[in-house]
Amino acid sequence: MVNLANPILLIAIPLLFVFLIAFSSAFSKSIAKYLPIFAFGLNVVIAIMIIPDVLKNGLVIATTAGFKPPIAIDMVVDRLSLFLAIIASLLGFVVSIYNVFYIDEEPEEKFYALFTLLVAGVIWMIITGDLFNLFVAFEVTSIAAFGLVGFHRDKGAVEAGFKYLVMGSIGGSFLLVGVIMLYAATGTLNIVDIAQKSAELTFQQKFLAYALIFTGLGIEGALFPLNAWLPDAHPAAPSSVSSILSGIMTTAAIYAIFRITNTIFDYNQIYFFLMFFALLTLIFGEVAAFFQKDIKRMLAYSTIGQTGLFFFAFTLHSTNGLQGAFMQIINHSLSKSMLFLIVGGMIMQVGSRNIDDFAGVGRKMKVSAFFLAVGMFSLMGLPPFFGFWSKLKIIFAALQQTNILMVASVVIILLMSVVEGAYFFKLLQAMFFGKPKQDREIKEASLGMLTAVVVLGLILLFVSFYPTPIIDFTHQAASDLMNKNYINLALKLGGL
Amino acid sequence: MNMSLELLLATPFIGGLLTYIGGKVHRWVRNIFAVLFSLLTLGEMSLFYNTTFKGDVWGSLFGSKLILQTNPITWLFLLIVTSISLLVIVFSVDDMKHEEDHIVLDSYYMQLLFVEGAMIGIVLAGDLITFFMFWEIMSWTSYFLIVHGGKKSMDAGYKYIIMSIIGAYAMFVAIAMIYSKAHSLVYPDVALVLSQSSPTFTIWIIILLGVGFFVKAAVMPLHTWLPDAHSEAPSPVSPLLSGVLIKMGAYGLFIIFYGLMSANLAKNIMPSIFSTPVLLYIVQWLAALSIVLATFLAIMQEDAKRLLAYSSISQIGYVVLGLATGTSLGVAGGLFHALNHAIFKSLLFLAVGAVIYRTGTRNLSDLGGLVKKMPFTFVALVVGIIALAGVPPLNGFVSKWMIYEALLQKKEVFLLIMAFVGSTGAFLYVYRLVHSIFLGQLSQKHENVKDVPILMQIPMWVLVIATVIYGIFPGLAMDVIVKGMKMFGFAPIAYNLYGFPQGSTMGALKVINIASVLMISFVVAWIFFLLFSKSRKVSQYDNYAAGQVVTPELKYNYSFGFYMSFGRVIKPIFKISIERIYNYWVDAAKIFGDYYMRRVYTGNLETYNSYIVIVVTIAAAAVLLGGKIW
Amino acid sequence: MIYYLGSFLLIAIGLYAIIIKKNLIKILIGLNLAASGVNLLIVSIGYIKNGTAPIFSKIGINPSAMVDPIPQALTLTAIVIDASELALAVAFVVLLYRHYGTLDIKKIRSLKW
Amino acid sequence: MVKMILIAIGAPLVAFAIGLSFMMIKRKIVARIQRRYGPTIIQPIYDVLKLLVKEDNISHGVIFSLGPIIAIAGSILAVFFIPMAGFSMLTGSGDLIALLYIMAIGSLGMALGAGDSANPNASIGISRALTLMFGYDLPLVIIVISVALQYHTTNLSDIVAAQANGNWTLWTLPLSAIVGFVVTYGALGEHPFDIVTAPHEVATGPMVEYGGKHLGFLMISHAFHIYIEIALFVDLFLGGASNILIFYLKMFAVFFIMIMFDEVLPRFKIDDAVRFYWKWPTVVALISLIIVLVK
Amino acid sequence: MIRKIVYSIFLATIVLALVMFFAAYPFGKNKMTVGEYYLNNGVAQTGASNIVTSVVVDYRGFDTLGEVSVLFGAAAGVAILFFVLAENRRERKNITSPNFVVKVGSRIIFPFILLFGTYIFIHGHLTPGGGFQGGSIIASGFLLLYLAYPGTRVSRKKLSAVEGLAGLTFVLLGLYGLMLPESSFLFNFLPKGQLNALLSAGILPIIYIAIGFKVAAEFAGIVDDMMCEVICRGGEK
Repeated sequence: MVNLANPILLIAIPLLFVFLIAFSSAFSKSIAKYLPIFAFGLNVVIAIMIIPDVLKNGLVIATTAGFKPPIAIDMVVDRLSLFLAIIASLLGFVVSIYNVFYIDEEPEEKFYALFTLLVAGVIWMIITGDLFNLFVAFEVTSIAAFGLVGFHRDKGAVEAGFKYLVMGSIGGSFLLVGVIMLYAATGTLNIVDIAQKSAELTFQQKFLAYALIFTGLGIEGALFPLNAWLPDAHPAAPSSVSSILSGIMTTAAIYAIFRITNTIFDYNQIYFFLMFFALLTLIFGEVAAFFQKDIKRMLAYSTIGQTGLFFFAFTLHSTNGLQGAFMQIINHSLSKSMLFLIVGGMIMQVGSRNIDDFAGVGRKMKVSAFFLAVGMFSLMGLPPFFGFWSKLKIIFAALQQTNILMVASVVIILLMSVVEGAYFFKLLQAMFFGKPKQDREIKEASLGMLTAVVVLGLILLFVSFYPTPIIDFTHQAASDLMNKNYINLALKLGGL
Repeated sequence: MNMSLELLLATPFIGGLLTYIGGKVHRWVRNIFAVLFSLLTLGEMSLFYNTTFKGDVWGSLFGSKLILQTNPITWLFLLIVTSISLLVIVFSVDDMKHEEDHIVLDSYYMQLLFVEGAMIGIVLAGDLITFFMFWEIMSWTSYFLIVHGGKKSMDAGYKYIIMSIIGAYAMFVAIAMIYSKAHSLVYPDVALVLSQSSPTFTIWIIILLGVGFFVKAAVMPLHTWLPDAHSEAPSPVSPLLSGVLIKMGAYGLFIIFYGLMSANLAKNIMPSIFSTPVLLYIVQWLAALSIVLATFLAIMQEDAKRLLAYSSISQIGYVVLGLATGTSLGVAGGLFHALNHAIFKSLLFLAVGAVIYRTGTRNLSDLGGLVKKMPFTFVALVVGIIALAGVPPLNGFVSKWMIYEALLQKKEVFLLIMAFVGSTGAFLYVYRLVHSIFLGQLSQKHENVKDVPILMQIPMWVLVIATVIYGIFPGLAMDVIVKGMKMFGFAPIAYNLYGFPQGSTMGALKVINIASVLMISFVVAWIFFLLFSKSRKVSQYDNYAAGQVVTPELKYNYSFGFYMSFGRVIKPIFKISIERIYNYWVDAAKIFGDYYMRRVYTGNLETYNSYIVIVVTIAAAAVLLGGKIW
Repeated sequence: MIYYLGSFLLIAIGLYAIIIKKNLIKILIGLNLAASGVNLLIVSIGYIKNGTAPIFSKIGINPSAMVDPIPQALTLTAIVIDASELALAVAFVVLLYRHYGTLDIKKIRSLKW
Repeated sequence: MVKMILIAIGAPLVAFAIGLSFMMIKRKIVARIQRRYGPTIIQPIYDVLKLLVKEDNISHGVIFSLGPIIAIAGSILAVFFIPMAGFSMLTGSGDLIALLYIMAIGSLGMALGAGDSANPNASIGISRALTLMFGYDLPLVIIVISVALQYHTTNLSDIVAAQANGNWTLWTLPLSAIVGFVVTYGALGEHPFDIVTAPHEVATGPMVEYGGKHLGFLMISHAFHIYIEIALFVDLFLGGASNILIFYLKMFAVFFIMIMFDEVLPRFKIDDAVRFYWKWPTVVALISLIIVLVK
Repeated sequence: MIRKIVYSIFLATIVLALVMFFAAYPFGKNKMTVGEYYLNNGVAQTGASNIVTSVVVDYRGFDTLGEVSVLFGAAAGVAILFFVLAENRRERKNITSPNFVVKVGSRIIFPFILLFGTYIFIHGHLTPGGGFQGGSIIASGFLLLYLAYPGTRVSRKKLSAVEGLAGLTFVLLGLYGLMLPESSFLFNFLPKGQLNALLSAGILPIIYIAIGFKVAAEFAGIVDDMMCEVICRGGEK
């Protein structure tokens, strides 16, 4: 019988639904609305069914075409990729519900197809075990995102979409060159296999390939200075798409960098090199966010900042640092996507993206505003929300290495947290206590949209107040990554 | 019994939620819930009188245990927190009635209880994570309370929360540094680590933690949030902020100075001045500067709550000054002053709040003559200002006296002089307060003002009684303080119920004698006074005015710029404004940040693409140079 | 070897066009040039001296004389991806022209900071 | 027990008598300095009695009436904390530091009453009085600390005892004594620090609305006040006294010298007064304090 | 000008670095590892004589699924960008009148183009070529048709159904592999047949046919969208 706990289903089912949407749109337009919900609902179920296997073995490998990994493409799920996949599926599910009530612009069926494709691509990037397949997944995600960013077809959307497309294409080319260089060096494309075969290469030989891959993924992953498309593209997209873009897509690209760095290019110099990127990303993201007048643009810059933060934690190259990074990823994904969803609902009511117009909205849209506050607090790292635990972990991990550089980094991080607090509180304050400007009737967002928000919010609250399982899980995931269990287990289970 | 620490901590939080839900039912359900739960908290708290628990583990995080503990010192602070919170909630019931929006009120009570719970958490914490966690919760919940006050309060709250976050992150760094050494943040472990680490490390820890506490305690130069926040907050919130919240900073200082650093540690790792470790000596100086400068500022205020807010900075200076002396007497004085200040400052804020409730203004020059309309409030305010000014026989006097004695014993005379000056300055501004609000000409628009409702009076009466009792029987508080301080390694000080025999102090004090003699002389003088012919009450306009006819239309009261001539004397001091310095730097940083944003995110795709190429070029160059770029 | 150099040059020229050229269409051409360069690079990697196409049109062809099939497969994929991106990019350019009335990249910067 | 009650009743009376006698002497001496004949020596007693027995008393309210009462009560309280001619009285219940505060009770009470009159002159007077108080408090505190450090006690009786056998503080800390003398001017509101009451400007300031028995009480309270300030100076610097006569003589000497300077000096503006006190007296007192510290 | 020089130097640096890297892997040298495996075992394992096809559709079939998705995404993206609301849409008509030769020639060539394209993707597992190539050829036929007759209408619904159906075929074929004991996506479950026969290589030709249809439909769709952008965008500017 079919073993449903197969990671490949995480990709295959959304893709199936993508084509189903295309097919069904020939007959009925309204079916397309609801198909993504089923797709990602199934995905969530499957992801949850994979959990026991992963917990037992530490790694699950799914083959394609009936061949062992180096011969054919494989999907590899370990703890880290599993939880990212769960988050992605979950976000896909929740945002699909939201979409049903949010998208009211033609051509809807294309939107739903692309949206499903986007999330599928993200999951794909997360669980693939093959380097070229990663490039394909990268392109799937990008293409879907390009189309979705331009969805509104207005001036800003088109400009943002085009910028994103050009930068993304350059990134794709660089990524491909990097992958090909590795292929030229090793003759294989499987990540684990490359890791094995490239072990004898010197660091200098590998470095250019790494730099190209890093650049390609870094463009998608919003690392400074490769992230200039992001503050344009995230606000221009429909809010539900922004939520996926900010919440999980950049994270998935960063994950890919994690994975490749950790398995193939695990050198101390690299981490040192990456730390500068991380800190610059953090600084520029947060500082830029402070100056924004456009609420979605602010959130987008904040995404850059958060990315810098968890990327920094990754570059610490210690179990604790990685654990902090993973916790921060969970925090950021849940909070930021929730924020975008809420803000989307608010923009619908307010009719503007200017922060000044949001004065007093919090009093009218109470549920939304409440969860907005929760999400922002969590992002700022205020207790008792989950962001606090992750920030705590990151700082602890950073200060475990007592050198002046680390202390300086920590100071930067905390200063940037202050900046973050400054702009979030500015917004919250206006929203809850400001005088509403116009007489426009502002109502609470529709029930369906709220459902999505509340689901995410409750999950966030749950992990905030009961973080122990997540902490344990991320700790395991982090030590897996540190001990290179990905390679070891893949070798053991995959029979490479 | 072990469970009940957690219960004590949980009660306000649960109560807050229930209160919020209760508000959906009816506003009285909400009010009763709020009062009941704060009462319940107070009751639970009282069970811990004179008890000590070390280490009630309630969880663990990253390998560090989370611990709740209690001892008499924490009990003292618990007393402050729970009692003032209760009174504030009772006061709020009527005071906040004008707010029509139900949700706002529901969340207001919820936040009040949350702040209370957070502060209980801070006090009960037995490890730094718990401490820090509740510290942050306190910051943001109190922020929401502050911004309930309207437009201006938003800026004030913003300043408050930003400074709080900065302070909190300074603490955060320190905590993380400790954790990286100890992998446990339970106080004894931390103390052990501090005693074994290099002095530089320890000093940095103290400085970083100290910055966090200084922000919250509003010790100069980190005080700039306080005058705005305390004055713009809703009337019932101000006492909570001034009376209780800033005491958390004082508690934190007590914990680092005497809980985390063992008694001799500070002396061993740094040189001493006047037998005080340098760091503590600096703290003392900052506190003394706070006392004097804040007093000057308070004298010049035109706004009743702002005046009281500056006075809070000044008074918390005494607390910190006492705590930093390091002698039994000084620390006991500091702790006692924390309690006393909580009592009388809450009393004052409530009284001023009552006036605002009835008149709608807190501008001193708009008020006057209210003694005839609001006698109860007047009495409360007078008792409060007498205590604040440190005049015997009320409570403010005893604690100040203890601090003076401690300083004198240590021969820290310059600090002592500053403390004295601040105290005399207090006469000026407290008189200003009572004069401009209650004495003098009653303006026409306040003809119909009544005294406040009974629910608002009760808290004031309770505080008046507490002021008198702790003033005349300082031994009541000293029981707790001395017992608690013994646990932190302090030598006991000689005291009795009525004061201090000469022994551990340079002079003796017996407040009950002062009080009784004063009462007797007062009664005698009064009787003597009554012996003579009765006096005839005349209208307030029946005045000597050098021939001018005084009519109600005339603004006759002298209340604006009351100490203008004194202002001319201290003008040079105000040329330097700490706030202006901060603003300058913030603006500079903003301009700087904006400038660079405009050069990085130009909106030009060419530029963006060239970034990508540059990154790759750097990598390529690195390869070509043989990896020598790093 | 000339294939390698040719592909590098194509990539470089493409990038040069992307950075220096102001016209949107030229930028797209640059993109495509770079992509073609990459594709050429991929195919060149798989080449073996005197190799034949990896097709067993007759039984008994010696596999060792064939070129690497993987790069060819990868190129196939890459070409399609490039084509897709180009199609989308062209669509964007059309819309951009409609909104801004220009193809000058310097004038299309309503989103900044 | 009986002795205690006797002291309790006697001390205020004696203090009042001394204070009143100084008031009487002052007017006479001042007149002589100004080459006037001056009133009869018991004129102040006439004044007080006249005021007290006045039939028509005007009051602006309860607080207004309470002002003089608190003023007297505070003054009497202070009397008990200053050792008088060998009696230490309540010095065991409150030391020098407490005394500084206790001395303020009377003034504050009066300020409270005066403020209730709603007369701007009164308010201005109080504003000035408090400002002046703030002014002289700084040097006063410094010299009090110097003395306390000199004898390692804040108990006034002990300080007096330590000065036995002519070992006065005046000789050991002459600078402090001088400052103390200057401070006493301000504390008593004598020239050049009489801007508080300045009759020509603010019509006797705080007392402007007081009349009748209220003003009488205030005059009584002033008598106490003179006693307290000068007795404190004597106790601190002139070694107190073992019997009432010597005590009186010492006080008289101090008072006499004060008046001699008093009437020839002009009047300070209030801000100038504060500036004055915060300049030279403070510096001198600090020098003295440092000398004590170094010793 | 400086800018141009600077970036030329930058790009030269990159090229130099690439050259340095590839100097270690000279052109034309055998460095296959996995590739060799394919060459040696490909025929036996997949039954396709074109090893590239066996790699594209079987060994790395998952890449191809991605590729198809990318193309689909691009088509959908173009459709989104060029979307015109029905009420704004203008009637399609021949806005230009192409040359007579084109008109007639296209009528003659069109069926042959279709046939050729079909041939290409049906023989994808035997000869060079396959679904993408064949699909593109078919789409070029549509392009020709549009050039000759700008008013031509292709039913978007049908195109959509075709591409959806083709995609579904691909995914469902893949998913069927999961139900088999091997439990592997895209498992080649059909008999391999005889080498070089049309009906060989199991599911490979089926997938390639599906891909062919899909690519043809998508490219045709893109072309249609672009034509529409020119022709049927009405009053709005």
